[in-house]
Amino acid sequence: MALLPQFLANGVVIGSSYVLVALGLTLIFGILKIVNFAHGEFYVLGGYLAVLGSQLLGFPPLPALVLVIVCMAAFGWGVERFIFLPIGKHDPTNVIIASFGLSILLQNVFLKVAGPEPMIAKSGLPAGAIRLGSVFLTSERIAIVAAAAVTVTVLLVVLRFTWVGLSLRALSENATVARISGINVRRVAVVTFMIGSSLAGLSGALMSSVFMVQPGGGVLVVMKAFIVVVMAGMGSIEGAIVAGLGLGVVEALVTGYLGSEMRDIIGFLIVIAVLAVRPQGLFGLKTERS
Amino acid sequence: MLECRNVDAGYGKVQILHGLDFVVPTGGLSAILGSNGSGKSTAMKTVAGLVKPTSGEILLDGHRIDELGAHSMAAEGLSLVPQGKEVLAGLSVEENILVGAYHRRKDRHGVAEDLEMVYQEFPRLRTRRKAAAGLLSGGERQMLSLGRALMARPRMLLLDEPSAALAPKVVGEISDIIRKLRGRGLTMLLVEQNVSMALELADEIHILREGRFAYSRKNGPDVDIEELREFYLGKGRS
Amino acid sequence: MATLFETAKAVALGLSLTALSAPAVHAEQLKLGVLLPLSGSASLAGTSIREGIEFAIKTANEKGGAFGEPVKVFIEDDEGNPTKGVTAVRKLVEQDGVVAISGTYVSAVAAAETKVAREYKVPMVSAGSTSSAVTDANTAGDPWFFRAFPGSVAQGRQTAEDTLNRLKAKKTVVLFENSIYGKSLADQFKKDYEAAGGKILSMESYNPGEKDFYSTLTNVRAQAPDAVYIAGLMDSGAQIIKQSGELGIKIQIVGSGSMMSDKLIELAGPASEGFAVSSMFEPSTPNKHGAEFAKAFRAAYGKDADVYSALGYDSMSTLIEAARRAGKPDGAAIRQQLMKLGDFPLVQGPDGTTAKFDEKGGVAFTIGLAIVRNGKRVWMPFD
Amino acid sequence: MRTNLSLLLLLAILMALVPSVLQGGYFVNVAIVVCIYVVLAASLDLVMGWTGMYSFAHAAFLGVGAYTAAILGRDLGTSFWINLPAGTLVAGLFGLLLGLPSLRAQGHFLAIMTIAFQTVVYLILAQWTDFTGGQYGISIDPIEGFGSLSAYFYLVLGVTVVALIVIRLLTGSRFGDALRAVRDDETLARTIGMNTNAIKLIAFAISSSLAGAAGVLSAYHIRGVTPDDYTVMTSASIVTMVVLGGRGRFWGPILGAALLVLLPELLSGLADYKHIFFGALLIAVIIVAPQGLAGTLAQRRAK
Repeated sequence: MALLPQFLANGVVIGSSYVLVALGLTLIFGILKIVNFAHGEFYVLGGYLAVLGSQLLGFPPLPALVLVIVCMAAFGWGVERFIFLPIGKHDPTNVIIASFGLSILLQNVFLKVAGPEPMIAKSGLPAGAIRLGSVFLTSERIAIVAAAAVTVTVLLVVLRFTWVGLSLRALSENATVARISGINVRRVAVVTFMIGSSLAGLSGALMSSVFMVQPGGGVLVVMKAFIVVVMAGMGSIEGAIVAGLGLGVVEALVTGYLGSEMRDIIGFLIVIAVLAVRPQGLFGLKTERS
Repeated sequence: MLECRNVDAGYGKVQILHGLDFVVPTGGLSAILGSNGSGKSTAMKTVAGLVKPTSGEILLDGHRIDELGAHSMAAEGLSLVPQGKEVLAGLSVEENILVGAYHRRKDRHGVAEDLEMVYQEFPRLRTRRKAAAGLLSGGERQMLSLGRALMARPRMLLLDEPSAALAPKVVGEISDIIRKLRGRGLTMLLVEQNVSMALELADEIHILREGRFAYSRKNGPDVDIEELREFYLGKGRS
Repeated sequence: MATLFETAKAVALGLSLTALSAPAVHAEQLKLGVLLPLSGSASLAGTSIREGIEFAIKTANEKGGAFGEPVKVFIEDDEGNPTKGVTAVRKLVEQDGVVAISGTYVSAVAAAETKVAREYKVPMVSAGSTSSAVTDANTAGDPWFFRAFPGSVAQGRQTAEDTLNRLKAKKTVVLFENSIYGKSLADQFKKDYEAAGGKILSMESYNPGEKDFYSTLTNVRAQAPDAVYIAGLMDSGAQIIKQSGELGIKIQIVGSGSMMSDKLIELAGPASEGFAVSSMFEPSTPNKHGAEFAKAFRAAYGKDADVYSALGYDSMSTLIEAARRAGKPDGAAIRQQLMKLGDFPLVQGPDGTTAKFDEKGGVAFTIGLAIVRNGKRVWMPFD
Repeated sequence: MRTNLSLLLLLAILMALVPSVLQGGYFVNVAIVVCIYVVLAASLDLVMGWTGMYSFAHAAFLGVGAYTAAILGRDLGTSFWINLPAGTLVAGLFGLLLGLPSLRAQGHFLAIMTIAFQTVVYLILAQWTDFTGGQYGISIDPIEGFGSLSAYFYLVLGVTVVALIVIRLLTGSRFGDALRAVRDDETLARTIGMNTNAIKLIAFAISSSLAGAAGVLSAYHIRGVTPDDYTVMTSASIVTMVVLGGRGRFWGPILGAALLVLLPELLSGLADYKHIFFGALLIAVIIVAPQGLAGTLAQRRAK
């Protein structure tokens, strides 16, 4: 039991990273009903942009993050405009396949441009371990938890208390009602995609100083993010917090007490169990369908 | 005020409306009656901008609106009140009402005023303002849709089957509200299956059959109800 | 993005290779195949190995190629996947007409590929696959799969002895990647370490691509071992070393053969101090042939050779040498010569190491120990 | 329907000429892989195209079939002729297991559950070393009498044709109508008295048992099994084949599978850029032919 505090701390840090990655995915998923398989590559791209900003251009941390967010928003605009808009509403599987294609494309572009070796971004934060009682952490890991908390708060405030937020939520509920209420659905779709990819890039950038950036690094990340989003219920930010932190803590405890072989098996078994009991996810509203 | 000139519309290659032609004068209330599959909901969607006409023109106060798209209609003064089931189920009642004022969100003061006005008009919505709209009864949802439409400060309302799936008593309440709104000078286009409601409210009655008007006449004491029913059911001559 | 430059260089090199071999289509031209994972998760190793292989071809062609013609090489990406690998072997042999193959890196894929290659009477020389299981599958005295460096049995044994005797660690925790590579090394290490009197406190696997080891390392710290042995690839190794440092774990960390590189030191930072690897090659090797290779490689690529480029180089040069001695582009003949290559020097291993393949197709030489001291790789000589 | 089947037989006869016309094992090898993926894609289409349920777990059944054959061969020494039906059956039973959540979850939720199922199966194959051989996998001996590649190809081709005929007969029967009814409007199907749960379960079971048969074929082809052949990426590729070819059409998945197996071979001249090109092509085809190639072709013809 002496190790429990450290396991919990590990779980909260990793869980916060899951929450961060899941936010962008759940927005795009919940509002536009687009399953973006390439979200993990967006995350990796954010990491590479952070390396570019912090190492090659020598930016301080905050301007480097701004660079990541601006570039990722522009990238999201392009992807929405040239891939998802032409596909339209035909069929959700087509969207999945197209984003699968995008994922392969991006992974191999990364491999070509940046090479297969991992890279690491400079966070500018003080290095070395911080000891809190029996718990060891680093300032970079604490920054992940803080960044997740800030991002979630900002996102919730925007969604709950601003007109932009209202328009996003209206579209996620009922596109027709949103349109006749004067909401330009096209513009909202673009904005959502830009926000979603910025969030993916932001989380990739933050994580790139703790973990490393590699061309194929997005595959596992997107899997975890999907688990969180679906367990949470599509589009539910509150759900993503609970599911993300919950998954992180469960994984840390399983790794700590049962061994890491069991971790992924148990994670996925929990997903199956949750969805078997609540097919709409933990926080999904079971609304009628016409 | 609203003028449809020879409008054709449909989905993909399937044409539903054939040469729809009618006028709703300012302050007037026209009703389009039709059974299931007659094309009346397509007619409503076309006027509201949700379906683009393949030919013909739609004019509001003399200028064309058929190329604007649904999200611009609110700013033009045209508000659609969809059927009661069409609400933002996961959002609160108040958010549902507020979203109707989206195009004039910069007018903070006016929006707050109108919200108060809607609550006065529909006190039941005030008591449930924090509840999720998906939990409301059918009648309450219909009122919510009306409230949201009013938030746009429309000059004209498009009412899509306000009586659908409602108990007779509630239908009466809705009729009263429509009459009251008309009293304030709102122009209206009503699409209905409920013949008696239309007869009670409308100045002019059109019957839609297979995408064409089979009957168009001024409403009044001289309307032969039997004849009208025959047209509605598809037995009459056109 | 420094690699952009490197890629450009590699492409240029590749182009010059093609230019050299332009007067193609000659019955007596030596055509060799290369199978490597060049995309997917194993591409990190595959790309480095390819550089060594390409350098071997360049060197050989500068010295006149084989049979008076430049050696022609066909590279196929097997993506680290057995199904793709099996198809690729057939393509190399039938479409491209290769008579011998250097490949591949992932042991499970190498095992599948060599079954097919053998049917064509095409010998294969491992380009990095370490698991001894692949050479053990050879019939004794009749090998078709060769490995010009010690397999997982010898590597695991050497690491176990070094950890116990040279690094003086009596209690060790083993972390291994859940792949044939990681598992075969970990199993062998455990066996020999315990046989030599050491104590294994626990064995724990992790999945390839795993990034967070905090919980695992928290347990490691609680067990208070003298050392941690990591059997896996460089990227996970760097994470484990870095995170051990963050958790304040100050114990000896020992890695598997392919981990030692400047990149690892860069990624893991100060925590890599003291990190040790049983290594078959370092640029500062006492092996004279190896030192020459290291110098020439540096001149050509502008960076130090590593274990991967060295074993890629050895794999391809042994094949070309065997073909030269065979005197004709014929798989069976090349294999005969491979089995008699005992005087051909390798760049890996101690000075005087040669490609003396045993009856199972393996090569035995003493594996050295490389340690990080003051942020630099230091070579503890072979003993 | 009759034209479809006769066209299929014609195609099979043409395929049978591959070893003699295109001399060499490489083409035969590619033809074998095409056949295996044709069975996979066509069987997945029973669930995806005909019944309208997403599944990203098809490679799990491929793996279950392959491992059943390998484990039976290792422990009981059974031959291919026992292992093929056994692999088919065991995969079918696993399919029933995955079918259960499909009774409740739909759409994206079902997709995630199937991904979870797929991953759990993969992890068990990779980590239960005593039973599955773990990362080392299990080696398989060639089938007696089918040692040569072209002989084995004829065997694979035979199984493929039988599987396709089964699928064609099923979808053309009243059972096919039932599948479509579930896809188009499940509530309606239930109201008119269909046991939609049973229909979905049977669809899953048949689809996965055919995938299991493909697994046995692929295991004997590679002469062994290792877990990395049965990942979610393989599943995603099979889904891609179905969508690209055209869902709910007999020729759709066949076309998709053939194309996606052949394309990387044709693209290998592009070397390092082949995956980038492949990804871009996938996006382009989805934009240009959203109903899949077979769907778009059929539409062109209808015009």
